[in-house]
Amino acid sequence: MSKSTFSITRRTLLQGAAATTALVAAPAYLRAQSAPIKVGILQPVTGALAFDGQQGRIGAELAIEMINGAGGIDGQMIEPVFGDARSTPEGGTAEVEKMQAEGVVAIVGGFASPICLASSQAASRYDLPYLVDVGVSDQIVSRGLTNTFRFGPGFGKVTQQALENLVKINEAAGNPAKTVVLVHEDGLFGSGLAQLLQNELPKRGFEVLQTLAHPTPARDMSNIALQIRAANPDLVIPSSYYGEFVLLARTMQQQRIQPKGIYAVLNGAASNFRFVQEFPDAAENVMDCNHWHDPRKEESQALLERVRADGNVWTYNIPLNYSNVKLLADAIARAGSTERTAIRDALAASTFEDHVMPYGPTQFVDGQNQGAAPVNTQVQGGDIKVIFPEDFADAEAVFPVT
Amino acid sequence: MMFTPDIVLTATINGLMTGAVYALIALGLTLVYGVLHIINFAHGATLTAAMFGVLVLNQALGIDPYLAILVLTPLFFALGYAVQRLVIGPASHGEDVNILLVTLGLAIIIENALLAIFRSDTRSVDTPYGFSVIEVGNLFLSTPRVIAFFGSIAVAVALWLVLARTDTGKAIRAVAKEKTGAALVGIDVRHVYAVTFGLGAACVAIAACLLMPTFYVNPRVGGAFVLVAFTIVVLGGMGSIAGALVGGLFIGVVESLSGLYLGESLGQIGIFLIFILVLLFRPTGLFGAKA
Amino acid sequence: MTILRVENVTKRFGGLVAVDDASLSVTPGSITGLIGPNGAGKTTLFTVISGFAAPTTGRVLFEERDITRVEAHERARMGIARTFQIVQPFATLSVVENIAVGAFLRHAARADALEEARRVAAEVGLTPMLDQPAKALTVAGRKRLELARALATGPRLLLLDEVLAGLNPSEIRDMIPVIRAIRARGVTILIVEHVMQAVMSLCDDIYVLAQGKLIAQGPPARIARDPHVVEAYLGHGAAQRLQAKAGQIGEAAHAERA
Amino acid sequence: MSARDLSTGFLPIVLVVALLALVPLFVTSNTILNFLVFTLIIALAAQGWNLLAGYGGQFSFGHAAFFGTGAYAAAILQVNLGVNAYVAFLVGIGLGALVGFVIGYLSFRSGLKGSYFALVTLAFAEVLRILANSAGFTGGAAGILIPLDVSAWNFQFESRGAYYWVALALVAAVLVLNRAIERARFGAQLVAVRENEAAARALGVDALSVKLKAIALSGAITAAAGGLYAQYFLYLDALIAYGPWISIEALLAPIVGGLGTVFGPLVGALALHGLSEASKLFVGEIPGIDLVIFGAVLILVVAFAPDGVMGVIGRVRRRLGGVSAKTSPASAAAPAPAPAPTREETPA
Repeated sequence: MSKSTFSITRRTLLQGAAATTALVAAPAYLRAQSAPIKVGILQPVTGALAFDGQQGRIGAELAIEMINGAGGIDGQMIEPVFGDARSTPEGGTAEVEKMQAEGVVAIVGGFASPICLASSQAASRYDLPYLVDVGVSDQIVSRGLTNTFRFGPGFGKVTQQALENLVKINEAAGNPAKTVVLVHEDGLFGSGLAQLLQNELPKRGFEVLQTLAHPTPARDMSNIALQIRAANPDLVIPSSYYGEFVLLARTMQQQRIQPKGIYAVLNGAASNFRFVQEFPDAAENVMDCNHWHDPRKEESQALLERVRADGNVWTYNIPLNYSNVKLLADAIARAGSTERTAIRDALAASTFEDHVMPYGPTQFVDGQNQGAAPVNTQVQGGDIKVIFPEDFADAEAVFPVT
Repeated sequence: MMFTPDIVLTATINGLMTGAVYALIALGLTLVYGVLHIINFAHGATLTAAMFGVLVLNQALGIDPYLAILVLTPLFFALGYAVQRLVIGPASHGEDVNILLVTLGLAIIIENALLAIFRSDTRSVDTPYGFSVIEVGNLFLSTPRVIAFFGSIAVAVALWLVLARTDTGKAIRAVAKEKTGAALVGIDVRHVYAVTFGLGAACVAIAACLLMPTFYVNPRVGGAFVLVAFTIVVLGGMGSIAGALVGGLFIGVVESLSGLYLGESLGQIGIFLIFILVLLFRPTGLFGAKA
Repeated sequence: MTILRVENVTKRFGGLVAVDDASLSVTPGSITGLIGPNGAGKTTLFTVISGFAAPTTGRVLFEERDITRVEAHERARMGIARTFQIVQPFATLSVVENIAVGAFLRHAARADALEEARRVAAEVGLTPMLDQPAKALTVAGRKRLELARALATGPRLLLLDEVLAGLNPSEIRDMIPVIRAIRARGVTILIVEHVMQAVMSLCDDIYVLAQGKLIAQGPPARIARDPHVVEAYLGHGAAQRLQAKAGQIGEAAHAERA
Repeated sequence: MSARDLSTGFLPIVLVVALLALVPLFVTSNTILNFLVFTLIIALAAQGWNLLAGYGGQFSFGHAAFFGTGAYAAAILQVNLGVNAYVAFLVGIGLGALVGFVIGYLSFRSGLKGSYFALVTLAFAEVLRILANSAGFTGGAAGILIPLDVSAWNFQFESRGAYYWVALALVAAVLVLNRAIERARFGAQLVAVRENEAAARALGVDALSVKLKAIALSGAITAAAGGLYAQYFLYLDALIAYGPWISIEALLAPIVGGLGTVFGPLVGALALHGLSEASKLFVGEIPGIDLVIFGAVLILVVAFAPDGVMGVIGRVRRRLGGVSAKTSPASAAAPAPAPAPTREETPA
């Protein structure tokens, strides 16, 4: 084992001593209190995923600010150790090594699945707890790595939920939608989702008229819009990143393509306020099944306002990372120690409720939080509202639109 | 898969409109290639920079993207001129490998400087005409894209006239043909190189202004256009202005139709296959001049 | 017996006929010249013989084998070496390494190839420059290097493309014995040349090409007198000077060979 | 041993490799070891590129085609077909050579060189990337994950040091191979083709076959780097395997280190990655600034050390009198940068 692990163990022992014999060990106790707890905040802040990385970092920073402002974890401050994964798996791995050398007690983040896969694996060499913030690939939690936890939902969960919610929303409106066109980017999210929907939608009474894949970045989405217009479906289900969806939505508006609904899944833009602000007409009434904060919680509203006050855009990366850091802090507090295995066990056993996501208390099985699920949002009146499930909804669905 | 003639027609028109902008981006690349015989790796980053230029002018000063042409074209010409004269030229010692490396270095600098300044958000410009359409029969043609189409062709023609008619244009063509000979008859080769680079950058600036009303910008957006611009340059014959224009329109249509029939993702392969086949069987380009 | 025979070779570039139905043959052990005014098609014919271009029609035979479709490097293997009019040294390699590239054709091991290269370098007078970079050589040096590289391939037929062009008279005087010595050890030489006096003094047999057609053939003395050649190429003044000279040198050459 | 053998012999390789092999005994920091392993993988990919471009003068912009093939072969054979990791690795190397041969055969037969060759290789790599992204057996867009199962039998090691030694051994093998090629007929012919193809052909060099051998060998070496990447990171997708990033890494390292020199790729990879880490270290948290510095330094290197780090070393050594200027240019080991690739072709 490396030297740094040894020193952490030693410090933990000192802490234990401080707790039991506080009087005698007062100097040690003071030292323990002043030493901050280092937490690795790993995000791709440069490269192709830089935007998401920056957003994730904002969420983590705000959580740390909040926790430290409230006195830290039992008096110990959290000190973030920022790492830039450079949007590549090897970049993430290198940062994990650095964070390990700096003595972090756990790592939060990764964003993209490839980065999360490589980084959590690198962290597992040191039993370093790794909290995946977004990475939805189901391979992340199926490898038997005991150090890896995912607070948010995985791909299988998201797609299954997207399908179920769609059926329910459609039923509630009296089944107006019968025909569907799927539009998806040809990466991990889009292709997998399209395949699943293609298989499952017909079983639930929908007819899939066409499945249109496009690359990222796409320079032109007019052909996609054209084919949608030709197929004239009741429902368009797009799963794309920001730029492509914006192009598509704008083109659809321009070409006066008005399906009964646009039901996006894990979409880069439909739950992005920048899109809503820049193109309010194109965005209006677009639904999305995605990660989103629980709008009914006061803390999430405060967080949202804080982010806006700082002049930043609100995206789901922020509440996810914010919640992850809080979840970690809770585990460290309950572990009563910064020892890795203790934190890991505390995470595995956690029933943490004090986060801003619509998940309920956490419950980890093989590293996956069972309560995690996406929700349905809809752009309404220039705002993004949660419309489903009802437990978390702050608005009614507008469907069918026409 | 069968499509109605309507769709095929619309897709073809879409392809032509996209292709014209591709052509404009390829113009700068092919011009630089024709004269300096190098592949300018910083071309995509220059496009990105120009698109941010449009964004900043629009958001800070309220300047319309089309009016921004008047600001950005001379600005980017000057920047291109200066960069070639002060950085690429001196740093590369005339070695082509070095020019390649220097332009690669420039691309890295530009892209990441933009990232540092603007962050990596995807941004768009909202214009009053952003959603307006021209109705032709039952086709809706996006007004900004129609403008981009004619604008690009106008620039290509203008560039061709500059090369054919002006003294500078003649000097550029002389250097492109025979550097040493041109130097012997008193042409300042370094000046011509820099002017060529400036023209390339100016083309890209205009392309940025024409693109922005319908597209978005982030620090990496230029990369999406660079590969396709390479393809067009090769297809049209490296260094050929007319080739770039025809090649751009052709690629636009091929991309659009293969996207329609093969799906957008595999449609990309169509472009590269054409690219490979042209290189293998007719490396001087389909529309290019004789060797 | 001929070592090289060109039969009715025609080479067209689009509408332009560069070589029109040319036939020639080269006797083993001879130095044969190919001359003609600029644009006569000499270089094209040379290119066809060396395998760097295929004739439109006609055949090229080496030691009675049809090599018309044989690639250039294969011809080198068979024993035909060529030089280039515009010297083509491997600029970043040293002189000895340049020559060794040729020597590697018949010597697989580096040591053997280098040894052969040094031997050939001595033959053409490059020994003092062995370790210099090729690009540091003078024009005359580069011409010798061109010759040395070709020789190092161990040819039976050596095709020389204007090896004397660009040299000053004293350099030409130095070069002529080198070429003679190569022939003396049994290498047949076909030489395309512009420097008339040298051609007249070196060659046993001369072919004259004008506008793509062979217009004359024969020993130097006869060529210098041939009215077609004088008309098409030499001009009357030059012809007279050459006739006088060819008489002496031709005899000397014959004497030497005997 | 003569002075000349010092610059062209095997001794420097033995010394450098021996020195590098000692690193894990003194460096326990996994941060550094991880950095070195990744850098060695890049160096290996770059060695492949250097063989074709540095020695053979054929500039490829698409070495990702080989890297990705090696990587995917390693992963797919293990995951989908249960093949032993080492066998998969070797098959990947073979496939890399095959892809090299096919691309080479198509392009060289058509007489492509210079920028045309560069662009066609770029296109081949992109085609492979798109295909890998849409095919099923590559895991498509979701990528492919080699199950974590640490054991030497699976080509997975507990310690970063073991990976380091494996990577170093491969790099060392290619160093030796490179040196041997330099001293062999093949090397002389390869350099001759680079310098002047027509002249080489006139001297009996079968230029096509020499170039094909070079690109197949080059593909094999870069595929080995891909296979190693797969074994080290255990995850691949189309962008990692066939993306342009690796094509650029593979060409930057030798050019910065010294084109067509044995040590160029290794030195260049260490210098570039070192620079990248250093610039990351010295600037604050503003994303992108470190890469701006990286780009600027790259330009400065080109401006002030145009023949690469090895060129600078050579010049310093000559100035110090270690090797006389008379003997060193004689070696094929340190030619100046190849003549411009774009210059030879016929302009349109």
